[in-house]
Amino acid sequence: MVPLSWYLVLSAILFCLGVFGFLLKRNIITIFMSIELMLNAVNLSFIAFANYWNAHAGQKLASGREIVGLSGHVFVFFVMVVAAAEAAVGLAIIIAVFRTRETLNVDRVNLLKL
Amino acid sequence: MVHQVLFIIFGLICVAGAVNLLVQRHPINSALSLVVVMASLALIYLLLGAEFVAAIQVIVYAGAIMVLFVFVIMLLNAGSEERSSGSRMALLIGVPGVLVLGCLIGWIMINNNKQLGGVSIAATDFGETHPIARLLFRDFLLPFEITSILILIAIMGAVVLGKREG
Amino acid sequence: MDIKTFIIVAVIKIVLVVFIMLTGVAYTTLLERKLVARIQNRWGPTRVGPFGLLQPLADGVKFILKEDLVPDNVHKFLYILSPMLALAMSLIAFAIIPFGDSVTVRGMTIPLQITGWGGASGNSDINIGLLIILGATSIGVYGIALAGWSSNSKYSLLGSLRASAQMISYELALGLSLVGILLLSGSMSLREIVKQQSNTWMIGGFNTHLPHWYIFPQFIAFFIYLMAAYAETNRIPFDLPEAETELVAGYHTEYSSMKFAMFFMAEYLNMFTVGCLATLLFFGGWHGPALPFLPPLLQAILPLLYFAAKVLFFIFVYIWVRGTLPRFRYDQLMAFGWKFLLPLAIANIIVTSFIVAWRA
Amino acid sequence: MTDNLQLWVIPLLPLVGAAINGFFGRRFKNSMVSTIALLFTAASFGLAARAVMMAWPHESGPHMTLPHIETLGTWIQAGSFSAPFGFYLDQLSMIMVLVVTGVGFLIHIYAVGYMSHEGGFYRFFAYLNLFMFFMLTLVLANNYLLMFVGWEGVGLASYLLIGFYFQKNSAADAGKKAFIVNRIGDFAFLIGMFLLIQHFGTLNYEGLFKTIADGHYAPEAGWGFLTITALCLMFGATGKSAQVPLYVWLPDAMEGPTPVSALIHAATMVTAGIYMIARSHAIFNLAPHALEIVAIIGCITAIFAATMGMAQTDIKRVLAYSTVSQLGYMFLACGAAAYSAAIFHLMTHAFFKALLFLGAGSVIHALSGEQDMRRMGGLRKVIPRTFWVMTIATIAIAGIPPFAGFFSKDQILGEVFASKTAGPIMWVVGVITAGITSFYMFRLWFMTFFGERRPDAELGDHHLMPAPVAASSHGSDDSHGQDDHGHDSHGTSGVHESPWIMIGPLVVLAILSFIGGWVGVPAFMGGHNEIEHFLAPVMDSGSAAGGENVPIVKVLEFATPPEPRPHNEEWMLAGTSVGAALFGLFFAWLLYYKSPGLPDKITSKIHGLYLVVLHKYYMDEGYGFLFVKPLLALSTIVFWKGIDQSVIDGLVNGAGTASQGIGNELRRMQSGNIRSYAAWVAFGGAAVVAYMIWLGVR
Repeated sequence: MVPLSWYLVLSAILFCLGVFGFLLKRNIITIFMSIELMLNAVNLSFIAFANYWNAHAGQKLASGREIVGLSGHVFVFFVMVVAAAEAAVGLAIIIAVFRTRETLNVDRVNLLKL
Repeated sequence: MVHQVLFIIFGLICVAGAVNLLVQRHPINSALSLVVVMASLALIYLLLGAEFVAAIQVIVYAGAIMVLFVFVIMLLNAGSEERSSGSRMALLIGVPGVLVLGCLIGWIMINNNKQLGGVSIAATDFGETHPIARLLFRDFLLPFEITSILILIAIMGAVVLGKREG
Repeated sequence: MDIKTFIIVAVIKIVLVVFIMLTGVAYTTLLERKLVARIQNRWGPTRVGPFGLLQPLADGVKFILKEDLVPDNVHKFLYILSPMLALAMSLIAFAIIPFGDSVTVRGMTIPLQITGWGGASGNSDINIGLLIILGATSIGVYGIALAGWSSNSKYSLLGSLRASAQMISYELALGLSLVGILLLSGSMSLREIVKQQSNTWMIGGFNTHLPHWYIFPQFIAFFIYLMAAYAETNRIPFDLPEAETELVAGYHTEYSSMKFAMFFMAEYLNMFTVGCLATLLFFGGWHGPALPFLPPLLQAILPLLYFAAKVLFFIFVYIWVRGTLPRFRYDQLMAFGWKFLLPLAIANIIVTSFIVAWRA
Repeated sequence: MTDNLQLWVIPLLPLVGAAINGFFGRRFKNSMVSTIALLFTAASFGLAARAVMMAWPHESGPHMTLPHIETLGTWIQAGSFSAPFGFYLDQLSMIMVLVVTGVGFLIHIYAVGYMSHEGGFYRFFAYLNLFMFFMLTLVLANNYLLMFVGWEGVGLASYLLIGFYFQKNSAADAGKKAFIVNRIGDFAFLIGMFLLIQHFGTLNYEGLFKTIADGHYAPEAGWGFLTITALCLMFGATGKSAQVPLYVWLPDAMEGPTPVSALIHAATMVTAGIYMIARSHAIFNLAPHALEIVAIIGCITAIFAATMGMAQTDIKRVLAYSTVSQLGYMFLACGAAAYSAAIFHLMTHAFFKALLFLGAGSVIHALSGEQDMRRMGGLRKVIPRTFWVMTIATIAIAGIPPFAGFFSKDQILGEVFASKTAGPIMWVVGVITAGITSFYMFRLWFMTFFGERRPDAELGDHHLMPAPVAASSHGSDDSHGQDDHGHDSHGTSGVHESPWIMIGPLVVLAILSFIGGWVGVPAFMGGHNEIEHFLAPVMDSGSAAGGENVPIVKVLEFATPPEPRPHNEEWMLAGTSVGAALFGLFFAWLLYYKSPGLPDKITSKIHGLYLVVLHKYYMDEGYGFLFVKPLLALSTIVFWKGIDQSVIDGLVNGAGTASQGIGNELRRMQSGNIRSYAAWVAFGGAAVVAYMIWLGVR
């Protein structure tokens, strides 16, 4: 029996670390990874909540809507899809940038054109 | 009890991996530490009873996306990043902002610990394939199809970008 | 059984499986050398032991005794990590694979599967076993990729680039080819799938005495699976990552002694994994004609024998192909994977799903 | 017998034609264009005829209950008020729709011949069909709002068609003038509608009139609400059907091609006002003062326009003024609460005035664009067909039995004489007007068709046509500039009879304006006034749509005499009007046929008065001085220089400079460095979370 808040705190920590990565890293690829990290953190909280609600599935909310268990899963899938698409396009962009700029340092890619 | 111990272990591994992602200077190390994070996240999903998502996490994230990252790193033969101070803003505003953010969220969670209650490996059919499939292909069919469109577009974009001009 | 006994039993099983597998790998190398030799009208190893039966042992000793040299300017950590990773991942797959139904020891039903959980309610199983195997194989890519990159040599890098690209590409075809089976069986649990292949095909009430194997409805899927599996295991005709004529030995050029042996074992273990999977998914696993005239002990282990026989058949096919087929060109490889196998797999899925929907 | 007449199709067909011609006509050949236009107009005529046939009341009771209402759906829904897309067919709209489609169709045919040499052929027919659409909407609408749509639409169409020769300044100005003057009337109409909404909450005829009928309103003695409403509506009508004081646009509207003048500015559009008043008779009946004012206005218009018509030398302008004065007649009839008489006259007038215009057009066509009557003459022999139809029309309008004009005019005069709101004085004026009418009409007739041909009579030589007027702002004298049909210079050689495609409609109209009046043969002549009886259910029932009839006496006690008038009196009245007509004929014959020199002498005698009449009582100049100049000054000084340039431009420029300045400051943030962007995002996220927590804590 793990408190839900633990999962949420963990996901918060991971998310913040991801943001830190985005802020502090210079390498585009690493920045991308930080984004992936953030997405994962969100996924974690999704799953945790899915589990949480699944325990209460079938009951009524205060707003009168019935609780659907494990619908959090679906969002996890969508997040994964988005991550995959993002990785595909983003890495292609990175390669294009590298071709023209010969660098992966975002501080050197600060003109809004290639 | 066992769960808590396991959770703490894997959670610590997660955080360690994430921190390692930050401190490592070489992108490939960061990538690998991210893989570690994802793998241990998959295990945490298992703790939550979400087997399917765990497997997918391993296959898609660790197995496909991160491989792609590593592949690109190898392709561009990216060296370790050089120190360059491109933006003071990131330090002046971003870092405190993120700190505040994290502290606030954590504070809320800890405060509402009681109300939130706890979770354990849920009912047997929680993470199984059938209910999820039912959810995906019945209740959320349209978004699902739309995501497939999204993927298609992403593929095309990647191809277009990847082509050498001309 | 309670958690403690489970762990003990599991440990025993793990030891057994690993031992058997590694020995199997060792002797598979011998088998391969012999067979290829026969195909090429040679004798193969004959000196060490009768018919060279001790040759693998000698090889092993050689590997262990050989100097383990680490070149300069390699990324040390990864250089050491990657072979372990490769081997570990290819071993993990066996944690899921059921080798047989179960045996009863001292009133305790023990499923012949490391992660199997023999309960009062029959043999339970990880209900996403297939996915886990796929995940393990996909993680296995890291071993090869990192090996090539970390050893800081252009041959290795090229080899590993090829390898990872090839494995990523063919993973798709592999996974998609299995979807057909999943559609038919409606489960991802290997035990479940095997269980469904136990009896024979009934066509409109008429009992064709064909066994109820999924190879028959899914022969296209099987073909795709075979091709993709060869590519996954970097075997001829898809062994470009280690094409000695082009890049000395591909990703493990810089490796020697035990590290090289690990890659070697990983490759052969992957062959085993693929064979086991094919057996389980397409060829009815450990099911086979019951032979009542045999002595009871033999009766007891008959399923295991069937399983082993089927797997070995695949290994034989592997070696046979290696002995007979030339190597693809890289562009041919990619074109084959993306432009032929993938569409074919998708078409197969579509047709199968229509049939399933129609029958439902 | 279906219940649904698909009334909505009737207006829609011309719209389709207009759309096709308007969008693709440029590429079509003329034949194609005209085919399309005629086809759709004929179709809508056929449909209208069918509808009327099906809805026609029989002795065995009507096929369907009239008024027959078809609602397509809600158009505007605002609170309790709702205006549907509804169509309304009763005896009144039957007549109107038949007149509009029928005459419109004939004029379409005519126009094919008349415009055949013109540029912008497709444009012309597109506009014409558009006009048909709006006119039919106006006539068939089942609520004032939809009617107003048609009302504005016909205004637009007439604007487009008056300005058809938009290269000519005078034409463009005339178009603008017509539009603006109409706007004034429309404004009053709008106010009237607002009053109705505010008071009754609806604009649907049936609802409105039913409430009025059931409300058992007593006729308002003083200046009550209904009177004000009625006056607003009336003012709107004066705008549309060219009554004093808003008649000034109609003469200038003659800048348009002649078929347009015939269709819009004689037969159909200008009668919209009459239709509107007749339609809302339930209101007018309860507002005697309003009726009186209507009568007075009609009276004044009739006599004024007639006198002006006497002095005009442009053939089309003569007709224009006669149109105005005939409309004045109809107004007078409305004022006398003799709506059916007004509608009757509307119908006959549609026939013979369209005929007159088309005939004039044919004359102009024959003379290759000559419009000044002083250059005509002796055309009887040259274009006999036109001569004969013109003759019929002239007699008809002059009101000589048994032609159409006589009956309607006589009925009007009779009603006026007996009516309490109009009275004998107005009857006298009406009779005088009748005399003047026949005078100037026969003047036109003689000047055009008799005497010797004088194609090269020099104009503006002496006081008869002073120079400033010869080059008058309306420029109709040189309108053959645009009416030129590409013949050689006008004169003996160019004179030619019009083709049959133009003569055909003329003949039909001639027949109509001969027999058209027989539907209204009054009782004392042994006929029994069918049209009155036909319209009776609409007019006499207190509400056109309210089922039960409020007793006429109660509603119309002041309007129609309780007891039928004695026959000898009727004979007397009729005789008088006929006498006046013959009197006018005699004078015209005397002045313009017997001794053509006489007019100059007379005019030189009463030169001042003549000039006043010639300048149309200086109405335009007066309006210009009273309204146009002050308005121009106001808009130039206050609105343009004051508000537009200083305030609005100031605002715009200020906004521009302000955003520039802000942008200059904000530009620093956009360093192009994603990490600083991310920093801002993180900061914002933190802020949001903090805010939400603060909300939660509070």
